[in-house]
Amino acid sequence: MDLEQLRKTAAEVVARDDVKYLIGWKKGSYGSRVAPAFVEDAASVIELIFSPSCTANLATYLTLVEKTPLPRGQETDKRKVALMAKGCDSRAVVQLLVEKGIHREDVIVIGCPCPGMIDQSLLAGKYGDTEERSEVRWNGKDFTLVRGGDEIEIPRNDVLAEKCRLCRHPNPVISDYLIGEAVKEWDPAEDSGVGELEAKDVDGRGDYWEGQFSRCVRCYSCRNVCPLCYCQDCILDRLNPTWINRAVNFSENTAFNISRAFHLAGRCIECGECERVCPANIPLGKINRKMAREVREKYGFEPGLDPDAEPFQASFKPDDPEDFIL
Amino acid sequence: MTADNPYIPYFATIEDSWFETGGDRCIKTFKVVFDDPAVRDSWNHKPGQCAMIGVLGEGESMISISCSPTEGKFLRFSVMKMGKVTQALHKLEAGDKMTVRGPYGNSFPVDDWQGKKILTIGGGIGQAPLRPIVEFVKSNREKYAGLTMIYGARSAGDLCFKGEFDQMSKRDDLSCHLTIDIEEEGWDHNVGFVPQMLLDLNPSPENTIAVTCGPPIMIRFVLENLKKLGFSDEQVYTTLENRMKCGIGKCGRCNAGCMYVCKDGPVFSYSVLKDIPEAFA
Amino acid sequence: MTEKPKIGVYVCHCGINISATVDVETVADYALKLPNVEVARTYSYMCSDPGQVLIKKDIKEHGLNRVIVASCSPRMHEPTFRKAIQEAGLNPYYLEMANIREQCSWVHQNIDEGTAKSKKLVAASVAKVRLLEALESKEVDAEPSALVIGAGIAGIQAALDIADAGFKVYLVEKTPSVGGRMAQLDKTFPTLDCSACILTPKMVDCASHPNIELLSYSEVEEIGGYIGNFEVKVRKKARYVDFDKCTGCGDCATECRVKDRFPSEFDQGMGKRSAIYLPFPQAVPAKYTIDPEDCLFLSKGKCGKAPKCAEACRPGAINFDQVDEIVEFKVGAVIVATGFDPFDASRKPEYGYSDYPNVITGMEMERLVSASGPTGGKLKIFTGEGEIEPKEVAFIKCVGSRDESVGNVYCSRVCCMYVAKQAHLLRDKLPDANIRVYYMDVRAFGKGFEEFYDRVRRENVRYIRGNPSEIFKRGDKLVVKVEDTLTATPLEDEVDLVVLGVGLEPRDDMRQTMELLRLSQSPDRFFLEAHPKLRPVDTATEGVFLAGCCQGPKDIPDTVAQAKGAASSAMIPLARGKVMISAQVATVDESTCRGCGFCVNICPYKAIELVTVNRYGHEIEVARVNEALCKGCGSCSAGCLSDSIQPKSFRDRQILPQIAALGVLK
Amino acid sequence: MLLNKEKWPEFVEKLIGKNLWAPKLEGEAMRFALVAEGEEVSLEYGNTRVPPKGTAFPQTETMYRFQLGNTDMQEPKLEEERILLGVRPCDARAMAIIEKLFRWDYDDPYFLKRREMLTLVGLACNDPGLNCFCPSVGGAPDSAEGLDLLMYDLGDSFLMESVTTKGEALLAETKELLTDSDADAVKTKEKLFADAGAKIKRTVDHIGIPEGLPGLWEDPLWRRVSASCIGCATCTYLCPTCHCFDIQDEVEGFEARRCRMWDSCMFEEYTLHTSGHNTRPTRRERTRNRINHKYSYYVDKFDVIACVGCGRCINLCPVNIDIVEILRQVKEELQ
Amino acid sequence: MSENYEPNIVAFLCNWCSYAGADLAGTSRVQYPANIQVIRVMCSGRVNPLYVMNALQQGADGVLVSGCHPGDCHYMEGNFYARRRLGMLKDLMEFVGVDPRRFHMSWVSASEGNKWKEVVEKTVEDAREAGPFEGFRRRQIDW
Repeated sequence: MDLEQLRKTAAEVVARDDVKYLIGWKKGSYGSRVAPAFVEDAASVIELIFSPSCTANLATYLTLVEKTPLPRGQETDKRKVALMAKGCDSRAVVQLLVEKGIHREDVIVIGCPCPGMIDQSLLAGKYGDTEERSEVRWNGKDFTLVRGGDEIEIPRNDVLAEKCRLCRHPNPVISDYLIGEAVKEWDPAEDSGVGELEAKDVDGRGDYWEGQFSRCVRCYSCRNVCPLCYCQDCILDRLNPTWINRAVNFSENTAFNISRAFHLAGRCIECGECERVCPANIPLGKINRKMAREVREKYGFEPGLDPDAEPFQASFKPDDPEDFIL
Repeated sequence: MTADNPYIPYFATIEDSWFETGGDRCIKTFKVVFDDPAVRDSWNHKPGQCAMIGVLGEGESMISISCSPTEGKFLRFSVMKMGKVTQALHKLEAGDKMTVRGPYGNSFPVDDWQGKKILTIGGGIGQAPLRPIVEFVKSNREKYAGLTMIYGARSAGDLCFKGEFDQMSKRDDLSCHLTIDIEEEGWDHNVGFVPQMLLDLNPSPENTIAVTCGPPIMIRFVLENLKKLGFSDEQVYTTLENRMKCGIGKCGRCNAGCMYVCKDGPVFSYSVLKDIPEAFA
Repeated sequence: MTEKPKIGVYVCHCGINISATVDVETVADYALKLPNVEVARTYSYMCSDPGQVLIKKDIKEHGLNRVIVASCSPRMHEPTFRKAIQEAGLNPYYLEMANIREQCSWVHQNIDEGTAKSKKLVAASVAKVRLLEALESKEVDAEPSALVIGAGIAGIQAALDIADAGFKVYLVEKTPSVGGRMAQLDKTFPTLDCSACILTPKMVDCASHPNIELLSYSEVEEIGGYIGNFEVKVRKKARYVDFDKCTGCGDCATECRVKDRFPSEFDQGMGKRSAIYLPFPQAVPAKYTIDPEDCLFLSKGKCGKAPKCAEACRPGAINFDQVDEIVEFKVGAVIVATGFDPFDASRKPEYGYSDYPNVITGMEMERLVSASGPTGGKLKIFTGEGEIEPKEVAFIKCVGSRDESVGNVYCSRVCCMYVAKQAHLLRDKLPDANIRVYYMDVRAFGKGFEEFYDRVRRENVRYIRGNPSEIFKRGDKLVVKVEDTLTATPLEDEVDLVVLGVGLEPRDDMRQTMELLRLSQSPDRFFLEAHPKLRPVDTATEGVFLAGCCQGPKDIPDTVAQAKGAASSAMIPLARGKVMISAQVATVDESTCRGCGFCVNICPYKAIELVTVNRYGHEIEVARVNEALCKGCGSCSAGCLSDSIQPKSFRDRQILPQIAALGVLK
Repeated sequence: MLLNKEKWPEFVEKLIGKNLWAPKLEGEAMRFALVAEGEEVSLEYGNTRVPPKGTAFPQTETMYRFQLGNTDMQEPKLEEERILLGVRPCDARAMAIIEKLFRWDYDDPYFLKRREMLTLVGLACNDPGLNCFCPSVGGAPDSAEGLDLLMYDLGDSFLMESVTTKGEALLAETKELLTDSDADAVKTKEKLFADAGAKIKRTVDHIGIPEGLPGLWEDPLWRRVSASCIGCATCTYLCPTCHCFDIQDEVEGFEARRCRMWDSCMFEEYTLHTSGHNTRPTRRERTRNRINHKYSYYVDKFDVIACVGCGRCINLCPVNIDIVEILRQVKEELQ
Repeated sequence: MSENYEPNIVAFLCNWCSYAGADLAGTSRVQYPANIQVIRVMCSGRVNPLYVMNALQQGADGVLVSGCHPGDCHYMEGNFYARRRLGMLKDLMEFVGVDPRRFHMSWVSASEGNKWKEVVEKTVEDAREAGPFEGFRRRQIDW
């Protein structure tokens, strides 16, 4: 990744009058963490980075804008928001366009072709973690961890995030600026996690998920981090009617997770954020990827690729599968 | 609310209920009596205090007690229909039961105010927490130097306690002033906003305590205007209302700055309140 | 202003229809213990006048504001009880019905099971009725015109009645001429008046009526909208003949290069016509039509040096460049009178219809005996060896009717009489012939039918009770193999001519009409009426009515009666000029709508659009429902991720408590 | 007293019959759970993701049950006595800190009864975590506050020091497995835990913060530090001192219960009034409230910072919002 | 599984086809198990797939959704949406361990009283084989 080009483009973009800010990445507070950066002026573009630690999906911030009551006479800030977007992030943008969560003219996509991101917990587990700022870089084939003057070569598959192993679209599917060159796509690995579960019988899967969902603390970070969960008022929070109780137990947790997975069917762009942020280590990605695969294979649809596509959940084909019907 | 579990409510039976106002957010007043005679006797609230009232299966809501203990062995609550709990409350009628726990929070220092003139400035449902003061002062009229009430609402139909005001306006030992926002037919009182009416009446700050409650925007202008009239911060009181769940300082949400509205409030002197960030958020 | 729900529960005995398998008293006692239930009663017939009075009285005396009737299907009596509670001053939508008859007492025999299930259904209704909302029906203007699909006798009659009442009628007929099946008939039973003689004047009337716009050789392509405001799109097929210029002289047909080459549809293929043709001499409109498949010029692009018809046509009406035309208009009501198809006798191969030319159908017989038919009314039969006048004639009844093997369990209602009539006509023409009728039963139920049947039998027509199993050829004779079931004698009857009394079947193109108007089929596959007894001409789609054989087999008087019934029903909205639109429409909670437009995509009626609103100073997009277009199906709601769009009376907050009641209460 | 590690399995075995809860690997998550087999107990856990506060303050608990239309209320039988083995000093301190709130004027019967029935056996931290900063807020890797018994891992053995009579009783019950401690052991312990303290790199200088924070009410720093917040409850649910709760009625048929469950000040609905008015409408106000509550309001009311420096909110924040970093900026603004 | 176990089935029927079909079964006095309780909705497209989850959570052992045959929907397309949504839900539920025998969908027209009986019998039989639903039933937890 050409940081010079990134920062130059960013400076150009944020200098525009019709741009509110640019959402990108900056160094985080410890280790090789990175944090979202909201860059409002050209002077701050220097903090922008793009590294294998930029695993998060920043598209979620496009719909997190808080619309608090405006004083009378004051108008909405209609300026555009610029966004650094990897392949998966750009798919979120496309899906948001399909669902009118954002409008094309309100967003500038700075496409960042993505050679694959690391999973911080894999990195920490295998190479230790440190409070000192460190950095992970791409070195062509693999990763290099730069820490306290040392450079450690790390085989790609040791720390590659699951979503990247399975990635089908590493290059931005939509962009206004493209930083660097498109990366060569790789063959997505087989989704062994989903496959293993499918191999179990239905009770086995029930037991597995009971173990997982029982741990859910309903912090809602999976929902809040999801770029496609952007309802003003989530139905799962509502009391009238009450879809799920606020109580945290296996029953309500399961209902919560089923509901969320269902709402994401045909919409999930497999950025893996829900699984990454879950403090209870629930493998939420497995459910979403399973549903994404069903949608792809049974219904021939893949969300987040075509801004003009009909939303999967709001359309049908006369020959949709119906082998399950009595 | 047993000795060892403050979360368990008492049951009270609705003796009478009536609508004060109409519309989507109508206000209904309940007159309730505790089922347990022991509770009835031991219950002792002060003007300004609140209680958690509720419907089993629906939830609880913190509502100010809108009667003065001097009125009798009953409680009154005026409830605006807003959310799940208040909607459930509105479905209750005479003979039905509600749950009550409390009384919670501090109260108006009515004893300290003896010998002073009392000025209440209310708007809409905000008159409900002021009513106990009015009633308390009325029943101890000789101990106070005066009682003036300013009360306004959007329209005549949105005024609470209309009948009581009509009664009071016949008395000469107190004065009441009603106002509505917009002119309407058959209305022979003032038209205009409460803060303006306050300015127009131009009450003297001398030996006076001003108590106000109403929508946040009204309170803000009333406070400004009281200042203009020469009221010191110590002479001005108001009550706050934040979202509450436990009522006893545990659940965490009702704080305005470091003040827990349920325990440190709901009554605040402006001299305290003005330094609390968030109080007028 | 929310009031405390005060519910009355009314459990119906329905004579013993319910009470035989549901302990109604127990159900009522149980209901009384449910939250907010003030009154629970049972009564022998809740729908009866005293039953309704009981409810109305309770509403007044107990201040009830919600009513549950546990009785039959809401599809049966929901309107009845809605009206009843409305008369007592309640909003009609404060009613919920528990279906403890069709879906309980009639389908479960065990009284414990029936009672337990009824309790749960009542509890679910209580859970829902408490949360129902008052709805107001709205009125919209109704277009004072009607569409009649099909111009057989049913369509013609309905069109004439509506037009005579002063409303505009669009009469759409698929074939080039009006008249339908009745025009093909010779005489009509039992009065024997000539079919053409009584029909032709009506055909002429409907073409010349100032209020009728006849769209012949046309098909309805699309119907949108709703009662009072249907939007219709009709395809006028190209006739390749200028409608205004054609004088109907017939010179073209005479000159046609492929003159009399093609089987005439009107003559059941027994006569021939040219590629340019008039279906039959009395056709209305009397305009020629070119069959594009038969016409050399249209199908092959070449007809000698030049098409001869065009040369022959003096007014110059032939126009090979004509294309289909789309006509659009609005109507307030629709009458479906699409008729029937005669049973295809080749589906009974044992009768050899496809194999032997002297096995014919009743419809063919009609043409054969008709003076205007292909033989000029002479009975000439081709046997294979040549033309003969039959001496031995057998009629077989119930061909394709009352026959499970071909999927038609129903009786076609007209065959008994038309067979009798044809036997009579044959007797007239062939005084010496031996005529017998093989039958299962004779159903002569109509006015003058039995008398006619008697008369025919007296005319030496033998009725033999037996259902032939086979027809085969022996020498130059046909052999009907049958058992006379009255004498239990097996027979092999040698005859010259077999007439199959084929029944009536739903039209093979009725699917199209169903999809056009969202109609349903009854088990016999004819169109389903809204109620078999009380709403026999109505359909489930408001503003759409049925007339004639599309609803089930009938004879001409019944068809005409039903057509008149459909016409008068259709005229109600036209005459009022207003229609009530359903109050049970979808509504959007704009405070939670995220403006994703899923509902806009889903709605089949284009009843939802996105609009920009101002929410606390921010411009946001939200969905909005056009209540006149919404039909309340609720598909939008189930597809709404934020649950912001909800059909009234079927809101999530009304259905979820129902689910809870059914699940939790054991 | 000393417990030789060889006797550790026996020691655990002995406690199992007494409703023993300890860090245990479930799926990939380490958390406090009921121990059925001795080998389930892990000592290699750094700390659990979810703190053990739920043993006294469950995420969801029934306050009382009732039937609709009936005035009888049944209070639940609170759980039996239990032993928590392997509680980190920070988490034990947190229990002591929130107990102050649950005793404030009204005794909270649920928390207090559950708390009373707990015996907390702590395990001092030899190897503090990446983002630990307990010494900065009044704790230490070997703080005994809130514990009944504290164990120090000395390598071959555990040094066991009772803090309360409950702890003493536990030692008495297991005394056949224990040996007396000696001066060497104490010396080793002191050395080890001085080292442990020194390993902690992250610090917060809280001097002046409680008094200063309200003065920074409108400071731009709040917008800055909350910009990337996604409004989830990870920081608060996993915080051992966060104690906010919601109360809800749940109904099934005619059966109902009133229950309370953890709530989070980071949720938008937390302060959302039914009128639509929200006293803390955006993540800026909510983040500000979280920091203020821990570092100012709580100090004002209970004279102690409501943060024990466990580092969970830093470790698990999905977007790297770092309380140490926020407090550094607060301090900077104050100076 | 207890010997006397009778599954509790909640069914969602569209008003125009399946509900009418069930009514026809009644008019024809066709007998079928009483385990099924019907909630009438206007169209199978109205059935929010989460109702199925909700019913299981609240005490149903099996759920049935029935609508018009494809192409016959009174509202033209509602059943197509229902089919897609509920097909997805079925995959999801199976994946998280809900026995597929607990959820069925069928097309029953207004004239198919006998088919309704068959559908009910199949649904009840399947739910019976699957046994009482214990999975994430609400009552089982903490109550």
